[in-house]
Amino acid sequence: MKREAEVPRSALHADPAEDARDLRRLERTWSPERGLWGWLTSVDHKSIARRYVATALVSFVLAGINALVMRVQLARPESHVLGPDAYNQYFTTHGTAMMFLFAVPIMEAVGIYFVPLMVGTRNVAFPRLNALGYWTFLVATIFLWASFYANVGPDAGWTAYVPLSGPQFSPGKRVDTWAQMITFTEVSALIGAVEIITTAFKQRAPGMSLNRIPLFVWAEVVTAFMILFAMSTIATASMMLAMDRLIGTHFFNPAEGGDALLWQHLFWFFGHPEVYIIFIPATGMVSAMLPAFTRRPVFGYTAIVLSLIGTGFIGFGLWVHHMFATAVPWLGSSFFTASSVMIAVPSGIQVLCWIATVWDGRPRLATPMLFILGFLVLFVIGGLTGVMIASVPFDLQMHDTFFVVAHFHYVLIGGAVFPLFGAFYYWFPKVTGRMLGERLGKWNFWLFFAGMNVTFFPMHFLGLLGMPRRVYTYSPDLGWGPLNMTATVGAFVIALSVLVFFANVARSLARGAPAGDDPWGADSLEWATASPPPPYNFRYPPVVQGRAALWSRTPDAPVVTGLRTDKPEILMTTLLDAEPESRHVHPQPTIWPLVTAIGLSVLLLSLIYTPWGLIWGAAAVSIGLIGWGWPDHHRGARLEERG
Amino acid sequence: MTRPIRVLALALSTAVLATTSACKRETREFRGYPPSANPGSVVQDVPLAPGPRQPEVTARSPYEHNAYAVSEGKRLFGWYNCSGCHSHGGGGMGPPLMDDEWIYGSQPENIFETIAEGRPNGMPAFGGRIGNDDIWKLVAYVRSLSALDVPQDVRGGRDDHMQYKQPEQEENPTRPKRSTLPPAATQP
Amino acid sequence: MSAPRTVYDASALPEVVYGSKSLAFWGTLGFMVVEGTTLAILASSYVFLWSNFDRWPPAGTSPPSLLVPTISMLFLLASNLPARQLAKAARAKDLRACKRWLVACTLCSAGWIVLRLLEFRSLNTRWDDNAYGSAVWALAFAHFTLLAVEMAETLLFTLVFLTGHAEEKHFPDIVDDVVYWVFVTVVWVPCWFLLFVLPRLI
Amino acid sequence: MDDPRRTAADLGTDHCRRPERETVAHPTNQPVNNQAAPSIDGGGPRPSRGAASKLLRAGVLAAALLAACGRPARERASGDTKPPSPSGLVASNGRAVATDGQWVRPTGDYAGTRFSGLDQINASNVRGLRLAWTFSTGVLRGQEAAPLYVDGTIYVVTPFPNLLYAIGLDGTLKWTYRPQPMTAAQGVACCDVVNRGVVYDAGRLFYNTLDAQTVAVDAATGREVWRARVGDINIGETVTMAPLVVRGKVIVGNSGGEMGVRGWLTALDEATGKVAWRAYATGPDADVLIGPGFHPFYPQDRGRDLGVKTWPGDAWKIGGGTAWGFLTYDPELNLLFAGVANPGPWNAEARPGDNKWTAGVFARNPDDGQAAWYYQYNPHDLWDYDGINENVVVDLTLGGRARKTLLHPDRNGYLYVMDRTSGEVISATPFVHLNSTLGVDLRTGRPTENQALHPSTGKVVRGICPAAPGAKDWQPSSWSPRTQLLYIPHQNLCMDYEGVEANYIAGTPYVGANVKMFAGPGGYRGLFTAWDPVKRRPAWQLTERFPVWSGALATAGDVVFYGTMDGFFKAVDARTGRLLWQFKTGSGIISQPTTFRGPDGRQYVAVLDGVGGWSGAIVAAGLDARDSSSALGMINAMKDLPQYTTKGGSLYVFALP
Repeated sequence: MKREAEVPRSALHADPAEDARDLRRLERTWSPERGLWGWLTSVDHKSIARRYVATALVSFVLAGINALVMRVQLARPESHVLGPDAYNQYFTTHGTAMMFLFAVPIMEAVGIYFVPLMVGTRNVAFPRLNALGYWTFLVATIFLWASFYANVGPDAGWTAYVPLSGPQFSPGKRVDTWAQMITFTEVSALIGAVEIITTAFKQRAPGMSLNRIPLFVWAEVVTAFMILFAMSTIATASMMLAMDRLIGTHFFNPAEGGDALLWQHLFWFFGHPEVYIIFIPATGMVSAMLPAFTRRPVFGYTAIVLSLIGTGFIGFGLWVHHMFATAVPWLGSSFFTASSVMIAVPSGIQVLCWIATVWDGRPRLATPMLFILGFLVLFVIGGLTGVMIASVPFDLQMHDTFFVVAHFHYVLIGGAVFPLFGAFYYWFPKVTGRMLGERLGKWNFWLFFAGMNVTFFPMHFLGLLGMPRRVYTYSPDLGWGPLNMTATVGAFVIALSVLVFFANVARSLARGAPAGDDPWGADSLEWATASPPPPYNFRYPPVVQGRAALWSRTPDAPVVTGLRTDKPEILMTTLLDAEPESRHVHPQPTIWPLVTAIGLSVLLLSLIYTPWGLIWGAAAVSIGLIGWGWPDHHRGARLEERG
Repeated sequence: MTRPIRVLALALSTAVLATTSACKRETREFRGYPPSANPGSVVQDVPLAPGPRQPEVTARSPYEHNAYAVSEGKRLFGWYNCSGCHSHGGGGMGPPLMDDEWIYGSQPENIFETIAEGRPNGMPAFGGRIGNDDIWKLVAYVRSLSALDVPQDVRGGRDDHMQYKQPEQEENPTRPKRSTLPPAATQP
Repeated sequence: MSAPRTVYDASALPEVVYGSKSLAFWGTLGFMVVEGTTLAILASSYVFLWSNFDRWPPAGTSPPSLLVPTISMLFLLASNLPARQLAKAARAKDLRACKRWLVACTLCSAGWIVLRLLEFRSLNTRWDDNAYGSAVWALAFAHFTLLAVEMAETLLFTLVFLTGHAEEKHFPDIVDDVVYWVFVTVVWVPCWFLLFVLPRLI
Repeated sequence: MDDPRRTAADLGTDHCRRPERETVAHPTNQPVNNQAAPSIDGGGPRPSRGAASKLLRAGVLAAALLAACGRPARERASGDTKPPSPSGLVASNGRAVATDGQWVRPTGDYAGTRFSGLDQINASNVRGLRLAWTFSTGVLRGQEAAPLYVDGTIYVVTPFPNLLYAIGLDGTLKWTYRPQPMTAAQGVACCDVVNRGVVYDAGRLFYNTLDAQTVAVDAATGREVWRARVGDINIGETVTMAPLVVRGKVIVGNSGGEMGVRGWLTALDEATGKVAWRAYATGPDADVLIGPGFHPFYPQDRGRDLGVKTWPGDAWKIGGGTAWGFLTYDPELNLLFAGVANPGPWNAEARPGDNKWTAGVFARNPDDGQAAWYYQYNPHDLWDYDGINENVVVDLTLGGRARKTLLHPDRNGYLYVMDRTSGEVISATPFVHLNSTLGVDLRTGRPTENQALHPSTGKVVRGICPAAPGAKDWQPSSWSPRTQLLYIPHQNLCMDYEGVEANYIAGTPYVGANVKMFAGPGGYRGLFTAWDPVKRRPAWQLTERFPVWSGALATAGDVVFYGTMDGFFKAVDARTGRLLWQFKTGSGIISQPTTFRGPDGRQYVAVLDGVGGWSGAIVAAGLDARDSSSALGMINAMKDLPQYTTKGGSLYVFALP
């Protein structure tokens, strides 16, 4: 305590030499170690988020290739590109990877990257856990794709309905890989959610009271809360499925009192909020981007926040509309029809607020803005078909047809992938320091927009004509050929647009225009630091003076000083008003999350083969956790017993 | 940054591939052997004597390591009423199949012959009624009942039925004892 | 950009804070939500499956014994007394008292584990008997893993403290550990009621 | 009401003790004889009927004697009622076999009482009963047969391969007959390869082989006289029952209700083996031998071609309704009572409707097979409740009225007292714990189903009592006219039942159910009940660890014999049920004990050991108890049997020293 004064702290130094020394010390404290070891031990939220995004994009591309192969198979009747068995694996892996390995993680990853930056802090709340989350996610990704290419790909649909996915009708290990993969990714998603909530609640820059939190952060927080409940549910359900398959429990065996509908309830209690888990961060991205391209704050901040929270709540109240075709009581069906229609209200409010923003602003049609507009169009179409199939009689007719496929691709691609691509264009300069090309960006958008509609709009008609989903081929006399061929052509257009995107990325990384700190003239804090941001994000924790942090910033940029520079310290603030409260020393880079993730992999993978895996895996995980928890004194001080 | 990713990805995928080593276990042959491969003359009618031996069935069991075939075998075991006599391995009108006594031999080709040609003490000849391919699936399933050479990850889990026995994947392998002759062979 | 100005000097802020001020508390809270949801889902499944049976436990399955589970549940609740003392000691930054109560708590948690293992036997069913057995075991086992995690954590702290590796930042961690302790023990009460009492009442 | 019976029994004993000294029947018997004799002897011309009138007179005498033994004195004195049990000691062709102390058919007499008038072994001396000798049959499967005794020779038939032994009273083997049945028949025998016995008539022995042949063998030499194939194992038909020879016909029924056969009852000419008639249990009236003389008591059994109409489509062609139980016969009414087994498959969803004429009983004229009446115990049977259990022909006084009745302990757990002239159910009383039905509606004759236990495909129904083998399976009961009690060997089993899809493949099982049986309330699996059909309650009841799968034998010595599956041959007091004597045999007992008097004047008791049958298949066929659905689910209730007994197959003959 008495040495307190000698502790190096960040301070505003008049002396440039002292200032530079201080900066170097700060840099050393926060930078990861060098080389492979540094890469494996890094706990920096930005590098972890980049890995998340990269890994998720790999799944996006691979799952997209799956989709292309399926479209080739379906382009003509009685085609034999894929057999029925391969087709089952293709569509299951496509759906599973797109949902669990691409959409949810990439939305969380963007949050892990930008929530700390937007709230003006130096790292996420639990950086080691964050690393663990990524490693488990990586294992899950490798596991799913390796299984798929080794012909152990899951083949019971991404919903894995029992009894099809049960031990009797899915022999072998295909569904086990699915169930364990789900458990893995949910561990990672849950970790991410805890990170984001805690970061947004306790690490906000001073002055960023609740009503000044950027809408994107709000969206991520609401999503994180939904993840806490939804992902726990699906992880529990997938464990139950795995137990039914591996140790002979009877959760889903009707003959012993189990219930196949229990699976559907649990799955959709997760599965419907899942849609919002993907969609809400996307709306957050839209709200984050709009001000930069309309030159005005988003209209109706409070309404949007309330509708985000409302969506979060109602999202849990309408899962049964996926189950209208089962023996749900009519009263229940009516209730869930009502709540399904009700969820259109908060979404509608958001859409109206965005339209008002665009209306009132001075829109600039840069690529991100194009994606936003594309999103508005596509999402409205998807939302309308959603309201259609929320009505029981129509749903019974359309259940399990391509109409449903068309609907959810409009919602998911239109509602999430379009904003996401917009966000790529928007934030790429911040992450890499270079702008993405506008010309290729326009190509990217228009190809995507056209391809998307050419692919999925005909599917509405295919559904109305009675084409079921998940069939590997169809007979020529059903007359589904031309529409399917159209859809296939559209799919290749989408693939082309994604290629254009990657070409754009490659080109930009090589010789893109340097971005500068704030190329868009945007309003939130991530633009207040360098591009790419330094390991410590902000030299001094910024202080926020208004809802649009940068636009309301006075020229002399108020900051917080006094954090130590020889230790990775961050500033903690109060939950409501973000008053400074304490300083927190963040953990050092460490290998233990990786060791723990490997232990977890041993646990979850060996469980597929033997119940003893629980023992081996628990031992392996324990090793990781003991290493993790054991104090590391190289900068800490042991306590001496007093007296 | 990319090199370590590649190294890690390679290492992990090798590990995963090694543990799953799945190709044989997971393949699903929907067509099976061409029907012409059925040696039709094996067929015998039910009052059966072990008639003229067929030229040895040359093909070895193709399905011992294939989970899907074993589960198909299980389905066929019910469909062809094998379960009517042998229950779910414990026996009844017919001898048990999950124990260590194999009256007519425990090798896949023995079991194939038993199913195809029948056995004198009441085992009907199913040759010609069931395709050879399906018989091989039945053989694989029958052997999985006592876990003979059929790996655990290939054997079936619990059924969506009343639990009448442990799932096959929880059975311990039972080494075949020397065969005991059926009562009829020793009839006074 | 013009020169920033200091509006707040954080150097006087404390480094060690307790309760909802500490980050670990929020992490613990998050995982309590996750684990609570898991238990709630398993409990809902238990109730959902119940509706498939005329009798619960189903005919042919004897109901679980009441003695050991009740003793176990009461012991779980009673174990909050030493845990409370531990939290008090940690707040007071009393190293000696912390060591003493950490040992006591580790012993308590070992007691849980032993009692729970006995409790599995008094369920009078197996997980692969029927859906009832599966539901009962799933809930009991899921909670068992929480107990095991809490025991492991307490044991780790005990070892850290007894081997002289303790740092000041560990005191709030212990307080969070006790928060989790309370969660783990109290959350069992409704589960106990559901598994052992409610089937007898209905 | 109660006293006279006791007196009657005493009097009866008196007569039976010295039957050889009786030269003239009791005068009050004359009307009886006059009535009985023509009906026995009546009917159309039969090739075998070369009997002389002197023999006829001997037969009449014999009938009178037996009637005197079993008949209450007051009734006799009043002369207004018939003897309680028509004579069993009259050959079908009217010739008398040696009337004294013989045992010529498994049921003892035509009435199926299994009552022996011998009283040398009685409640006071039975504890001195000693093993005289044993004889190994050399076959180690379930021995369900009854040893016969005719003129100094014991005849025993074994399970497959159905060897027939003639053994002298000193235990020496006289001859062996080997029918060489097809070995493949073993594969279509549902519940062990048993045989329930051989029947003697007029110097010949008649029995069925497992591969559905009926053979006639010369009793003196063991030479085959004729052989008739009555069924086809390729469609799953076997024959396990003991035939009944009545009025020159050998009546045979098939087995295979679990194999999708179509049940029938066939009469073969006693002399030649030619088929005289065949009555199917399902199909058009012409096939079922329903004609103008058919007058069922209950309206639901009236109508044309109900054997087709109460089935969906052609399901009746594979609808079961076999006839593998013991047949009884009332010479006075000239009616044959033949139980009909369960409909197939077990899974009742495959056969909506009442499924006539299964799971019931037919009264038929043995001469032409024409049905007189029919009663269905279990319309649209759900649980494999066969109707084949014996119908014991007994006359009772009920509510002050003398009734010609049948006593029938059904698998469904009710003891039916029926009017054998009309098929009316007089009473139906549960004799075991049951919940599958809620009672029998005497107005409609239908049992009230317990809807809560109604099975369907893919659904598991738990705790159904009684289980598929019923409250009582084939094991025959015995009626003592002295105690007026029916001694029922039976079981206390319940089951879990899951309907599954059933596929019909000729020659393979057609069941469609997964079953798991277990002991009913109380935990014991076997019961031996002395039932009072008048008071409709048990006089006493004994419990046994395993199902009592052997027949019962009551004697005039007021001793009742039965065997247990753990290998005890027991003698109990007919009035109290007190255990008087027991003997541990080599294997469990599931056969039918008999008793007879040898030329040396000593009374012998004979029984076969050799556990097996449905309940003992775990031992006899070496089933694997890890699969609790084995043996149609029976194994789950019998897992511990191998700890108590092993395979066997020996004849034990006991006598007082």
